[in-house]
Amino acid sequence: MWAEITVSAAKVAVIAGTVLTLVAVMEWVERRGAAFIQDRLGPNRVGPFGLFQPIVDAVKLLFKEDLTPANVSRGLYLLAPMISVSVALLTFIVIPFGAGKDVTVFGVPLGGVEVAPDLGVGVLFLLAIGSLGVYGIVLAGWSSNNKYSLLGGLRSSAQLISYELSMTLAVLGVLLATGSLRLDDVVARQGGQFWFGVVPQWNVVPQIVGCIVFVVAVFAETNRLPFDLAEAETELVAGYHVEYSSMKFAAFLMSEYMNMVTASALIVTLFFGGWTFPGMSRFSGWPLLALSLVAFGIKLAFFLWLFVWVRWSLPRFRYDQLMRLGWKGLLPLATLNLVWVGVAMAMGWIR
Amino acid sequence: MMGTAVFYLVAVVGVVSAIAAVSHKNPVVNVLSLVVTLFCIAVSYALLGAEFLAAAQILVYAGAILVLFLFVVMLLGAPEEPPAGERRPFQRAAGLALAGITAAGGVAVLAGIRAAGPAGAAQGTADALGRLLTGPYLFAFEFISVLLLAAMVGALMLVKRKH
Amino acid sequence: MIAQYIPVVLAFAFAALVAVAMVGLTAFLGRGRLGRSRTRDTFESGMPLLDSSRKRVSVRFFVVAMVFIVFDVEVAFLFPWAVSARGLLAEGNSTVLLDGLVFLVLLAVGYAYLWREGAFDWSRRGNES
Amino acid sequence: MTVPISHFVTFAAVLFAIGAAGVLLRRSGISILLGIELMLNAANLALVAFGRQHGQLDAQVFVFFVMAVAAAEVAVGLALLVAIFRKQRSIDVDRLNVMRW
Repeated sequence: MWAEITVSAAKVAVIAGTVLTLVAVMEWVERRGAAFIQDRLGPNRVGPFGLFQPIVDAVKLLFKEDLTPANVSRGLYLLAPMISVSVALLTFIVIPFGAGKDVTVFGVPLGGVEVAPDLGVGVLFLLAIGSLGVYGIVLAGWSSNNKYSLLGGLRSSAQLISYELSMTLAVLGVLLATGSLRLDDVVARQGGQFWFGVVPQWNVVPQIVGCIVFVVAVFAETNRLPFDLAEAETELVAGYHVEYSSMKFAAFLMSEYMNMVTASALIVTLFFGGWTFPGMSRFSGWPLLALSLVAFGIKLAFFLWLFVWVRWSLPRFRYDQLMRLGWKGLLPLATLNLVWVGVAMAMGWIR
Repeated sequence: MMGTAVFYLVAVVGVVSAIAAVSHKNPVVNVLSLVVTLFCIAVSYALLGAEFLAAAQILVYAGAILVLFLFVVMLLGAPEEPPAGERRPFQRAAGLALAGITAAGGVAVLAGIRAAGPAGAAQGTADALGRLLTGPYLFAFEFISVLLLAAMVGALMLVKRKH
Repeated sequence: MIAQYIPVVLAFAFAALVAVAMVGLTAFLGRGRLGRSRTRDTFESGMPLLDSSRKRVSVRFFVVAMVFIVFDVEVAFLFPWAVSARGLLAEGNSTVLLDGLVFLVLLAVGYAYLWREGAFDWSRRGNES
Repeated sequence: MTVPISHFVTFAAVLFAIGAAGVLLRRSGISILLGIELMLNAANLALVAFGRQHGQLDAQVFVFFVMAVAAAEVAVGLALLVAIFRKQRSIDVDRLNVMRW
């Protein structure tokens, strides 16, 4: 009992610590990447290639004057960033980052590099908790008692709930093909086998439409450009977090980056085979675990870079365009994908 | 024993936030307190072995229905409770009495079932529920779609501005 | 089976800890210099605050949220179906996919109605409050 | 699990009574709808608890249907409130005593 709890706690600490480190790295990648795309240098003073910039930023934000504006609803104003961070920290506990079903630590089965491998509701936990993220935004907007904040918060929450449907429907396509809510099973079904001997049996091949819908929807869910209507500096100054400063502001920023990591990991897991890699049947135990982490890391890095790449390449949507894309474009496409998976299963094309 | 501790914690938090949900003056606080209560109920579902229902509770109730409530509160500019002017005192007393009777009735019912303990251990997994939904409850499953369609049409007609 | 929730409880505790730590640390480390009234004003692009910011907002947000909860419930009903369909198909229940299809068609009827009524057209006149 | 089923049902009964008190005592339409939601959820919890007692899953399917019905109820109920607010500039249910306007 206590051994299991210790292993679980260690997994929470290690995985959450890794994600939080990734957040810092991503902040650096984002700024250097932006500079690279815009043909300038970016942060390059602190440490080699400016690598320590995120640390300096964090320290600066920690020591900033802790302002609470005069007219806010104090309790809700403090609660909002806490909700955002908590939700972001909870969503990745069901994602399998690596193999390790056959590995034991101090006699306790590790159960994979995943915080909650036995959770029966699997990806549904992620979707359910993720849907609570709306509260952080809408409360930040409302409690700030600022017109920009209110509009930004409402816009953003309407955007989140609009794209949540398409995202969930795209996930349903994968679940229908898998027959399980657990992401472990989703990964297991995609690994090891090949079509025509070369194409790995990733879900992206039969469900390319679902994959595209999902990627677009998570871009909107993470409030990233081209969907960062909530911030829209040119019209709403900074949207729902305009009244936030110091670490409270950083909380929103960090949850955005954590959501980005979770979203990328989810894309990899659902559509790109998760931690599986060619030739993995030759390994087992710790070597398999290490190699699977590398494989996952490479795939994850690609999608994280995609987030940065898209951000500095595409202009922002107008709000009516955003709503039109979500409701009239993605939603029918996601439904069609679901129907297609059903038909393919009935015909025996997907086994 | 961990489950026991969690249940009593959740029960206390749930009741306290439920009281806040119906009694606080600020409607935003009302809605948020109800979110907490519904979350506590979801944990109770999980403890009762209804894991899918627990997730669905958070997804549907906390993640959707109460967001709509919050939007309406903001849509109406967070209206405060109107001052208790015209309402007669006996109405308030009658309301409290009715609530009391309800509680007493609940407890009275409880006295009858106290003897039995946890019997079956049927797990409410998504798979098990899906088999019931597409089996004996197929008609209701399809009909839910019609019900929601009707609700959607009705609600849209109500809020539409006529020109 | 309760054991499956141990990591979840731990994760909740950890998330709450981090959230409180972030807000608490900045309150602790960033003390001092508080109370200069101008810096605590609501930001309105440098203008002095003219009126309350708790405005009533457009009813279109309500329409979006309303449509969302209806579809969200329908999607929630699709989860058990999707998860059990594969197993049922393997057991020889050939109509299970048809059940889901009928459900989706009924959903599509509602969707078509909303489209025609302009519930998805953000900028169309007649929808706003 | 060592918590007796009756404790779950007690929890449900208390929540139901609180919800009922909210519906009966509050005058703002939003609070009344919130109270109804609370009552529905309390009933759901009792249903799940009893279903557990009998080792059956049918109760959980019922609860699932109740959730859908609650969603429909909320959508229409809140739409009504919005419509009423437009006419009356108030959501005080005590002032809803005209048959037409």
